[in-house]
Amino acid sequence: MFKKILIANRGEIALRIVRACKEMGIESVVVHSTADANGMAVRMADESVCIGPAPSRLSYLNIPAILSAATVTGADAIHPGIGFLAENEEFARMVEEHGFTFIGPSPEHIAKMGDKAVAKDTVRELGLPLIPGSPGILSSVEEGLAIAKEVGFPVLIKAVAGGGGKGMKVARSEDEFASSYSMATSEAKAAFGNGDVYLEKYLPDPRHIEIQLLGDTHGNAVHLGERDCSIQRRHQKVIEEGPSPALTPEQRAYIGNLAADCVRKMGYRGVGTMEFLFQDGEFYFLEMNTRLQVEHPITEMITGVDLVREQILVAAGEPLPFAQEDIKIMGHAFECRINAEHPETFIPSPGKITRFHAPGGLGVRMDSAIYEGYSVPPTYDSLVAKLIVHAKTREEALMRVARALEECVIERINTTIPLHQRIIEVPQFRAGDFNIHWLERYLAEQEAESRKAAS
Amino acid sequence: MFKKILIANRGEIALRIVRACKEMGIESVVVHSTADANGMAVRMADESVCIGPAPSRLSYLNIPAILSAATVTGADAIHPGIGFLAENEEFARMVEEHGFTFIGPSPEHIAKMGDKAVAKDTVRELGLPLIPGSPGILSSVEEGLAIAKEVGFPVLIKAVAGGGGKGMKVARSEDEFASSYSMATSEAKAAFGNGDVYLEKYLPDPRHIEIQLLGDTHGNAVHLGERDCSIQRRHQKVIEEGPSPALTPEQRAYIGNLAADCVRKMGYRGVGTMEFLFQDGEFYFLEMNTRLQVEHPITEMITGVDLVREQILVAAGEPLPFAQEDIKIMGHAFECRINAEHPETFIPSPGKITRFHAPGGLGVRMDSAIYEGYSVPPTYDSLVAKLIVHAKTREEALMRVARALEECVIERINTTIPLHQRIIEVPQFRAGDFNIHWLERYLAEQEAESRKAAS
Amino acid sequence: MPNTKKLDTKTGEDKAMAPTTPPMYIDHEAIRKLAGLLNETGLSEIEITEGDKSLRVTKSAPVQTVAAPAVAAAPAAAAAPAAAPGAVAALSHDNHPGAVKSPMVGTAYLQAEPGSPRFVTKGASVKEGDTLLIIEAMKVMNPIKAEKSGTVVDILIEDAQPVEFGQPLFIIE
Amino acid sequence: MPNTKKLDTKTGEDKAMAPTTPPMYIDHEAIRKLAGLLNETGLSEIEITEGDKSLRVTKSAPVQTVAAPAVAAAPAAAAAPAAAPGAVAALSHDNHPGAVKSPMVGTAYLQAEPGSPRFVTKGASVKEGDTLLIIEAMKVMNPIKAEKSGTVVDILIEDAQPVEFGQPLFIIE
Repeated sequence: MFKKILIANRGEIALRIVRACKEMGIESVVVHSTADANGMAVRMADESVCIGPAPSRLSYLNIPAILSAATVTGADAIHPGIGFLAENEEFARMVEEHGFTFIGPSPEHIAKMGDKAVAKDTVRELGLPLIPGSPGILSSVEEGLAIAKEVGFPVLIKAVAGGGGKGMKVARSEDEFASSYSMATSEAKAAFGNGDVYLEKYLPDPRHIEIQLLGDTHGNAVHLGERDCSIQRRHQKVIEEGPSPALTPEQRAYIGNLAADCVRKMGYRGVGTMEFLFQDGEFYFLEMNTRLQVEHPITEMITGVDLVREQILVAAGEPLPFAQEDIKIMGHAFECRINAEHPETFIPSPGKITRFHAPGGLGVRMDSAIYEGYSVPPTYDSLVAKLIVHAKTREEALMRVARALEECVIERINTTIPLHQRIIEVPQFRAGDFNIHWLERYLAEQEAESRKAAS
Repeated sequence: MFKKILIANRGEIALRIVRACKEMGIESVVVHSTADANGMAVRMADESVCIGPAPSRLSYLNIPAILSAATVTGADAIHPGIGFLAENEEFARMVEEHGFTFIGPSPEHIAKMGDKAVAKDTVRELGLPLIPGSPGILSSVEEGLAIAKEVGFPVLIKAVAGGGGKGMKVARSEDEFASSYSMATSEAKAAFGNGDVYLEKYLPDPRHIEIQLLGDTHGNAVHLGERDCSIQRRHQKVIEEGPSPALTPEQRAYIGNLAADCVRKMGYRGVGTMEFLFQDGEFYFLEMNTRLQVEHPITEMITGVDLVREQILVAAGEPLPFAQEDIKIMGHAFECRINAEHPETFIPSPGKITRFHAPGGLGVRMDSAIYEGYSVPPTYDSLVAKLIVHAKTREEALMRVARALEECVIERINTTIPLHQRIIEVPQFRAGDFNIHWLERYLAEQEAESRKAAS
Repeated sequence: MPNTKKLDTKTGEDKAMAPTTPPMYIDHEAIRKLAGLLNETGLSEIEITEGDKSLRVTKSAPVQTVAAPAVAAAPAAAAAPAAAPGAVAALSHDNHPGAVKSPMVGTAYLQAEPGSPRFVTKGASVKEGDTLLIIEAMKVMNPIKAEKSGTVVDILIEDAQPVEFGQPLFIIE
Repeated sequence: MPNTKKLDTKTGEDKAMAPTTPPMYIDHEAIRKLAGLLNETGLSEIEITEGDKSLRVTKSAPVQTVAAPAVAAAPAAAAAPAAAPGAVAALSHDNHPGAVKSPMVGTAYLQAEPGSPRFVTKGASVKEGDTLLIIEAMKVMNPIKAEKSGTVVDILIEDAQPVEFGQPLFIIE
């Protein structure tokens, strides 16, 4: 087992890993930028090393500084946390080349899953469902139409060089297809100088379902159920939950086992998450994150598995201590991401926390690196706390989320606590009846209504 | 179901019940003394009523004031919490006579279990093991010796009128018996004017094992495993855990089922706890507490059952939602009682809390009604927080307790946090090798050693 | 400020005291004014914040003026969790020297029975021992009598209103 | 030496040894002024915050006695969880105008190789561009050169000591 782990991250996830180290009797070193010198993870760790100034590029993304810190502190493994260098193949390779263990998958797996096209080819071969569409660039409108009929309308015509929604058109029926095709190609040509387009089935209202996976170096892999992360705003997850209110146990077992088989066949080591779109009972692979996820605590609550501990253990070469049949989904969990942002305008609100009181009691877990007197730096992301709540049923968990949010005090920065309080009261949300567009549409409607009321 | 529950208690347990009410959609009223006007439970409850001045006698024990408060607020049930009136038969009866539901057992069961002699007779008849001894007063030394031989040495000779260890003698062998007997009777005569003594088997080093029970009004009752509360100082529990490191699954099932049968046969409603001494594989019934226990969260963590919710539900006439076979013991939990006391001298330390930071993260639960700026009043007991920790194994839970205690900040009152930190490092404690005398002996040894070192 | 970090050193010492910047500006005048206000109002603490500047002054208990036990304490500590709405109530009356406070929890009645005239009205004179109101508790009607003579300056409750222990009912001067 | 702590474990063994650790910066003037104001106004506490600096002085009950020892120590923004006991570390060097700070994490060497003479010694004069030390990072030896001429007033590290970003290495005046 490792004697000393260097944690190349900050904020609540660095603290999460420090806690795991303490609980495993492993020494911890936290590297940090000058802006995070007073961070809770720095305070709690056995050692800390300042590796550079505030900008991430010069500190948390500064590979030589991190490796030097590992050398001078005598660490034997490096945990990259989430974000920053967590999915950087180069970093993982250099960590291993310098004789440290990278607490994560092999550089090859990071690379493979980091390239979306390669990732899709890989998992397709291993049996995972993908969004059906053209195998590549469409050579003509006729070819497109033929494929569209095959996969079924609506379809999405997308520029190969695309981005930001440009060169992207939905064709809802056979009649629309030719005009959508020509609009997409000409828009693409205008925007990117390249009119090449491809086609895939269009999912108007999918849910975001992701499967938590865990593999060891002895050929074992399990899935730990799913998380439903459909409540998003600008592609940022806001509230996650598990299990998904939309999945049946059979669907869970089906996609979970497929995904677990896939990582087993890959020989994947460590924690990973496969993200799927889910609509009308069908799953469509989106991508695989080869690291811990922000919302991993949901899975910890409903399975009783300490994911960070297991991640460290498998990185050290230990075999998984459980098989698939040992994993049971117990109860329901929510995670509210509390950001230092205005709850309506979403303007970031860094600054000093003058009062902090964490909610407590049964089924309530706070993963947060803030404390009273701490200043949230403007340099990094705005996540200040994750409120995770567990209960026997979804309904009980929602009631508990409400009471925990009510207990939580974070002053005098703005936080998204009021946003969470709003969302959990909306009947559609309470009914579990939502998709990845629901929150943005709901907020837009509400805004429109309040504008109307004001005029 | 109840619309509004009045909570006749204070501190963390009042807050515990307020939280349960919120999570069940039930309005809550907290009654309080003038000293507790700023209490967290008062702040969090939907309503609060001041029922009297600081002394408990005039407020928390003031039955007419509590019933009036229930009347004026329109409550339909009263939760007595722990302590104060929780095991007061008269109160339970008056609550029901005034048309409120008492959230607890019937007045008859409170009375029966509140009288130790009646309680013992009752449970003996229902099949529970008791400490063997004389059926009543010993008529002669010969009778005593005969019984002593039957139950086996050592035996304890106890004054009927006894108390405080007076008129209490241990006879370790047949040879000692006559002299112990005469010493006990003469000491009893001198101290109480009554030389009557009885005899029971003496247990030199027992553990305190208690079984959590839950019964409904439909004839169902279950046990929820045991808690080991052997770590005590002056008969006050300091650290509790579950399951006991000393019990086998067979022993758990044996005593648990006996106790559950017993309450089922009694027709007992609500939560209750049977306390046993446990030594050499044998259980000996001590008493039954007809209420919630301070350490109930341990059971909640290892069974996943929300005891306060279930207590409220059965009081409202609901049937238990689970049977015995549904109750599974999962992992291991500890509770550290953090008192506002000096960790070495145990001198109470009421006063203002100038800094408070609760530990967080996986498996950590704080049940506490303190907050930064709160003043711990000198009037009531010194419990300020319960740190409850859950993990897969006892060893992991101990590591987690250590890291959570390290994270916890309560200033500038004295607390027993350092005491807990000391205890959990002692090899005997870590090995689970202790009994109800262990902590006091350990502390005495340590003190003696430090005195020797100083001289 | 790359080096504030050294200050942290896990000692819990105040990292804010780094000598990077000029000595702190002390607004004597503001402090003196706040001290005057503390004395005048009998408060125990005043805190002012403006942008990233803040100033707090406190004064410990015996402020020589009238005892203000719960009053000042409540709002001072008040910031904590989710203070119940509306409960702030008639604080200043709590400490009025002429306040008649409820000796029990119950329902207050301002007349002997519905339709009867009120025991006392605002502006009326009362003598020691006059019944001021009845508090019903546990189905018993408890007459509450004046402990001294005076004029009813204020009636702070409605008829048939629930009252709690210590709640001011009347002001008699 | 002053900063070894950050790179060593905080288990306490290095706490006692901090002989070269200069005292924490204390704004005597501000504290004296506030103490005077406390006496003058009869307040029991004054707290001033300005940006990330803060200063709090308190005085316990009998207001006319002399300033309490713990005054300035009262950690205003005092730090949070589980502060380890011990070193207050090299505060003033961080902000010394003549401090040469480490531009990287690594191991500092005060001579080119074992047995060689040191690049500079205390009291020596250095010219801009002179090599002061080498920091080994990623197995690369990085010479650190003086950015201005002056006298080496203090050497704050030992040979072969791990250093972190921003750590003061020398004082050159």
